[in-house]
Amino acid sequence: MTKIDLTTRLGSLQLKNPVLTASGTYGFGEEYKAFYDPSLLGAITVKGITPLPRRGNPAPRVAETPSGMLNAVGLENPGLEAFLATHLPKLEKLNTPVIVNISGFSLDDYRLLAASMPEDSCIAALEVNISCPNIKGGGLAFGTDPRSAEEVLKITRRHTRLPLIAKLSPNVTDIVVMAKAVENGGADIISLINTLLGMRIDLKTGRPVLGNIMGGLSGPAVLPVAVRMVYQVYQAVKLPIIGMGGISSWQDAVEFMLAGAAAVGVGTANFVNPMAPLEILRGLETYCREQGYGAVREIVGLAHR
Amino acid sequence: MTKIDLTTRLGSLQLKNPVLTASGTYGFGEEYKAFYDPSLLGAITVKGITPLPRRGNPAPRVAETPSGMLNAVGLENPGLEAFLATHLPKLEKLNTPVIVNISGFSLDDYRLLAASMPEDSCIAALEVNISCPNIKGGGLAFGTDPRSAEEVLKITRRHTRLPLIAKLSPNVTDIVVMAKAVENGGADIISLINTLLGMRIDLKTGRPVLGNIMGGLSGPAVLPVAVRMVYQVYQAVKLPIIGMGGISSWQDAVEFMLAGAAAVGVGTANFVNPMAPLEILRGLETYCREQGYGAVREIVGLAHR
Amino acid sequence: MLHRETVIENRPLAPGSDLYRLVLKGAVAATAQPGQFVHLQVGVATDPLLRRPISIAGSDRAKGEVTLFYRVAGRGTALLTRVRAEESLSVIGPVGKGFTVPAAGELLLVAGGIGLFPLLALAAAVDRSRVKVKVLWGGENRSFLETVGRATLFPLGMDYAVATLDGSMGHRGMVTDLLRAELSAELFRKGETGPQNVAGMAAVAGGGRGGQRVIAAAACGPKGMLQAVTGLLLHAGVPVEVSLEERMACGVGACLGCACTVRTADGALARKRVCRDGPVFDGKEVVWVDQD
Amino acid sequence: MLHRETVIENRPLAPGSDLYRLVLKGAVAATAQPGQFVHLQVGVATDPLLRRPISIAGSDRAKGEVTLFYRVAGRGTALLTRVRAEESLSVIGPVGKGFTVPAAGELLLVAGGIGLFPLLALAAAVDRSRVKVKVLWGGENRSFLETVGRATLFPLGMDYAVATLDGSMGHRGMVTDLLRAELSAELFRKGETGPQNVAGMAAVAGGGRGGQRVIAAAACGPKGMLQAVTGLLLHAGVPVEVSLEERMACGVGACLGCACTVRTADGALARKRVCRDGPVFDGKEVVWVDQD
Ligand SMILES: Cc1cc2nc3c(=O)[nH]c(=O)nc-3n(C[C@H](O)[C@H](O)[C@H](O)COP(=O)(O)OP(=O)(O)OC[C@H]3O[C@@H](n4cnc5c(N)ncnc54)[C@H](O)[C@@H]3O)c2cc1C
Ligand SMILES: Cc1cc2nc3c(=O)[nH]c(=O)nc-3n(C[C@H](O)[C@H](O)[C@H](O)COP(=O)(O)OP(=O)(O)OC[C@H]3O[C@@H](n4cnc5c(N)ncnc54)[C@H](O)[C@@H]3O)c2cc1C
Ligand SMILES: Cc1cc2nc3c(=O)[nH]c(=O)nc-3n(C[C@H](O)[C@H](O)[C@H](O)COP(=O)(O)O)c2cc1C
Ligand SMILES: Cc1cc2nc3c(=O)[nH]c(=O)nc-3n(C[C@H](O)[C@H](O)[C@H](O)COP(=O)(O)O)c2cc1C
Ligand code: FES
Ligand code: FES
Repeated sequence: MTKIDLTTRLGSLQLKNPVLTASGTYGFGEEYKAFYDPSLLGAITVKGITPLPRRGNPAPRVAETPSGMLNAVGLENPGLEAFLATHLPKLEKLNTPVIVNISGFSLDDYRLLAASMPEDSCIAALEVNISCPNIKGGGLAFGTDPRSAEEVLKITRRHTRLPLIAKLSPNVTDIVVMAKAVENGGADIISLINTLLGMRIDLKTGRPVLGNIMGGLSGPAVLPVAVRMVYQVYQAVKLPIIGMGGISSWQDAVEFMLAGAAAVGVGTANFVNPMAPLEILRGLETYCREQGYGAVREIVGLAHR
Repeated sequence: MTKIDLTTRLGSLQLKNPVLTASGTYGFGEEYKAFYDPSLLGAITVKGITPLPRRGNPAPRVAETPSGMLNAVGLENPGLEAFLATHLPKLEKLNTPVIVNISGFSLDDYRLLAASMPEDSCIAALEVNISCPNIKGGGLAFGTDPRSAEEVLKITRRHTRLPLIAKLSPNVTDIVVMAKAVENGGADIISLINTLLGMRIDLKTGRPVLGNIMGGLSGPAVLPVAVRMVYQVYQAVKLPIIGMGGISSWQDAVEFMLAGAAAVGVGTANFVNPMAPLEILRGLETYCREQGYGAVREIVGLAHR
Repeated sequence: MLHRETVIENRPLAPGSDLYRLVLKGAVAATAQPGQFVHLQVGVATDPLLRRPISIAGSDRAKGEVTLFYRVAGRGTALLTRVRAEESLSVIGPVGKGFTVPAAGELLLVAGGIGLFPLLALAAAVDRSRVKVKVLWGGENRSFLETVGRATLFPLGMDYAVATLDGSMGHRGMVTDLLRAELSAELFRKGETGPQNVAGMAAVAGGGRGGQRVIAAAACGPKGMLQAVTGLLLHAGVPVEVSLEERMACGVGACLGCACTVRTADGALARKRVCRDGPVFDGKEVVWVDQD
Repeated sequence: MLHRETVIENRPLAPGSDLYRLVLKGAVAATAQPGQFVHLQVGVATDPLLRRPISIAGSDRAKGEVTLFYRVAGRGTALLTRVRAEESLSVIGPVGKGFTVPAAGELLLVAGGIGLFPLLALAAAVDRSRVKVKVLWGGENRSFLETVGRATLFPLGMDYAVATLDGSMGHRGMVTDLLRAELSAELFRKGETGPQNVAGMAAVAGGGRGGQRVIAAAACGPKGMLQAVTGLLLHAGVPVEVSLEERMACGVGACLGCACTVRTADGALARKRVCRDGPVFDGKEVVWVDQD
């Protein structure tokens, strides 16, 4: 059997393979250790960190939808200090590159988070989650206004030498405008998509299902929207793309890569099938072998021929 | 058994019940006659009409997605003249209010379409589809720019006395801004959502599945996004709302009505279950009876309590 | 047109095969015409969402049964295999415009792979005492042709010839080779030099008679094959009806999802709906390479 | 922790009932603890998408079998009923933190409706020669209690009392009435005037003994009932463990979807994950009305 080169280069970030986990769906890497060794993956992305600890939203926080789910966890996380003191040492032991998702409600938050993440640890990159509301800027999400998005990237860039992944929100009129904004801001990599804003109403109570009323839609239902955005962004900017949104099988992963993703993130699928990331990795390898590609990176963007 | 009042008032448009069909999913009302009498519905909405006939996009035009489908029909339609000469007389015989969906690529198109629709026929209202690209305005969809959207409504308003339904595209950062724009433009009613922009790639060919590359996502997958938008628009504008997007069962219809829709449109569900609109109507009636409502309009917006 | 039909049988044609026979009892049989299809709901949940079109391969009005054959192609047909006898299925049908059934003369049925299925219904509908039917059938290999043929064509006592790509059964090559041989007389009259690289094919196909014949043809199979077959037949002056496939949503003509392009009598291009205006079209109107 | 388990049985408890017994054979039984649950995949397609949590009601290590009971509540459990014996299911489990198994004294099991199921596992785990177990169980009506009870509790020869909302079986009222009667001695000591509007309940419940008892309690049921039960028990000085329910996605602690609120030892509010930090929590730490 020919050996397939699975390595992936995302700007300055070199990974042993292109299968990552999506932030918020993989805790801090501990939970899925019971199923397989996380170091088999290209990298793992941990839950969004904010400067201070957050208790997040009241229950219910999740609701099922056709081929998808809504979540309104509300960025529950231990906060920067506890992350560095408690979680980082444990992550270190997983022996795998870690992408830390940072989430802020002001430019100061992002500055602080970027400046505080060690550059000589298992942290391989920072993923800048710009989907949160900009509290000081009127509550509109950073991720829906190109100027704010650019600023977030700029300030983050100034305070760390770690590779920066800008994570885009799909809740915008034109994803390409946002991609260009974060490119201008100094992002090294773009990841997309975050969740689509949605809600459900409980017929029993007549009230919104989620404690927070609205939540983020993820899972297979959003896949066609995500593939479209990857395809559009690939055509418009030069930055490497981490594609995600509903990826559950290796076939889905191949779709994203053909559309232009150099790596893929597995999110909601972990909940359904904890082995999904590994199965996707094996499937990608087999696909390349059967199609006669020596390296998985050869298929990136082929749908644009 | 108590009789439930199913009548619905959408501004000046009074309907015998709140269940409509969604444009493009019900042809010109002929196809579903084999299954039931279309006059049982509140109204039927016909395929989008353009000034000139259009052959639409090459095949494949549809693709399945998890709990949804993509379509890229490309507004195939017989054009205004043939619509008036051939289809309208047949529609007249269905004995049911008809909503004509009008689609343009310039303000002139909309003006012509509005001015040409008779005001004394079975046509009960015009649904202004603003999701098409504004060819003269640089190709951006009318429906993603509030100013163009407002203009389309204004010009349409000036050329017809028929009630005007503005059909909003969900592919925008802020649906409320668009709703306010069409309200300012003179819309009487708002319908939402049109399809989400998506795509898929065929693993066999490595190329986009659809002949048109991208297409519109509809079906149950989009329901949570649609419910969210109805909920947001209900809070922000006074106009009555026709809710649609993934409605397949009476439970879905109740969700939309609780969120603020005064009527519902059934689209993709027709393809799966041709009897869906009727079953939804009966389900709404039973729901009201069991919950002790005398009129279906009492439940509109209850989730906002 | 929307029925719940009872599943009488739903079984692979051979142990482990991905080809299934599905027999349904209900209202469809009463009006089914050869070339029509049914639009089946394969699941109970919203994924997979859409119905699946399957040709009616046979119908028994007395028993009220239709027979379908399907190949497991993806998730929808895979789900369909799980339906058990005595359960019921939601069926839209019969739908579509079927084949013209000739009253006399010769009928050539040209099939590629599972394209055989709708032609079986046509074969059963003709009065074989007045119409001479011959089937030309191409498939990937012997295993496929034998599995399907034993369950369908072979026991019918009908004249047929087969071709396989790998030569494991019948002529090694394509069904167009068989057709060219079959039509050698007609093609010769039209000035074609006769079958190339199919030496001896006339004999294989049992064709090549000299006399003038009144032939009609019907074909179903992959698009490329249909195009070639139609080209040959029309060139030989033989009218042909083809059954097209296209991805479908509604199956009843409402969504315009299943468009194909035809050239109308006045030479203009027009779109037709495969589900309602077809799936059977006059071969000479079909525009094979889709135009914008 | 991810297993394919073979379905040994999947049948309604009585003909036409929406309550099912599901017996699975595989690796889960070997390590299952009372109060733990399994996270089951109910379908093959992406709708319904998520797994469903079901409590382990019993396990037989020797046979390698766990027994679950479920009620058809919606689409997921409806799909589950279609799985046949000898098929296999994808199971994550056993998951969660279960009940403390007392070594001696008395154990009160307080159940509301299908909240009985996880308590059955606890009842089976205690050494009944050293622990006196009593079950207090409330349900909507006789039909529910009999259907479930006959298949589970009644044949165990365990002390129990039941209450129904409609009075069709046992005490007419709530399980809290039974509990108040059962705890009358303890509550009396604490200065409560004793059971109100449940005249004679002490006798019905078989409680009301005067001597001091070493009691522990475990409870499962709807949230409102759990809150009331916990209040009573803590007031009576009886420690109680409660099994909570919350909507779940991952079931293994990774998504933070199943949050509940607890008051930690230092009085601060904190979120816990029902799936991993629970589903069993110390009654005194649970904050019943969720806070922002
Ligand atoms: C009028 C008509 C009659 C048919 N009759 C039969 C029959 O008698 N027996 C039979 O086995 N099959 C028949 N088919 C084909 C059958 O409908 C498809 O194989 C089936 O829908 C595939 O569903 P699936 O979920 O298993 O596969 P999917 O997962 O949906 O698709 C599997 C693969 O097939 C491709 N595909 C799916 N549907 C179509 C289509 N309509 N056209 C072209 N490519 C497609 C997909 O792109 C994919 O690559 C017929 C199709 C039509 C339009
Ligand atoms: C730890 C745990 C153990 C459980 N053990 C059992 C058991 O042993 N037997 C049993 O029958 N059930 C048990 N349940 C409940 C069971 O998981 C749900 O009934 C099931 O998931 C419903 O799925 P469905 O698709 O049938 O219903 P759905 O269609 O998903 O929902 C039906 C209704 O139930 C509500 N609902 C769904 N899930 C939950 C939830 N987790 N909490 C509150 N409301 C919900 C929905 O809002 C809806 O109104 C347990 C739940 C948990 C969290
Ligand atoms: C429960 C849950 C929590 C999430 N938390 C975060 C988060 O903290 N930061 C972030 O950038 N994205 C978060 N996401 C978004 C995912 O990382 C991912 O972008 C999205 O879910 C789409 O991928 P999927 O469909 O594969 O899940 C979360 C998603 C889910 C389902
Ligand atoms: C095949 C197809 C064709 C459509 N054509 C039109 C159209 O011509 N004009 C329009 O405004 N909307 C059109 N739509 C959008 C629907 O009217 C509806 O807004 C959308 O599909 C969401 O509803 P659903 O999920 O119930 O289908 C079309 C949708 C489909 C699936
Ligand atoms: S499938 Fe809808 S028109 Fe043919
Ligand atoms: S369900 Fe995911 S953390 Fe509990």
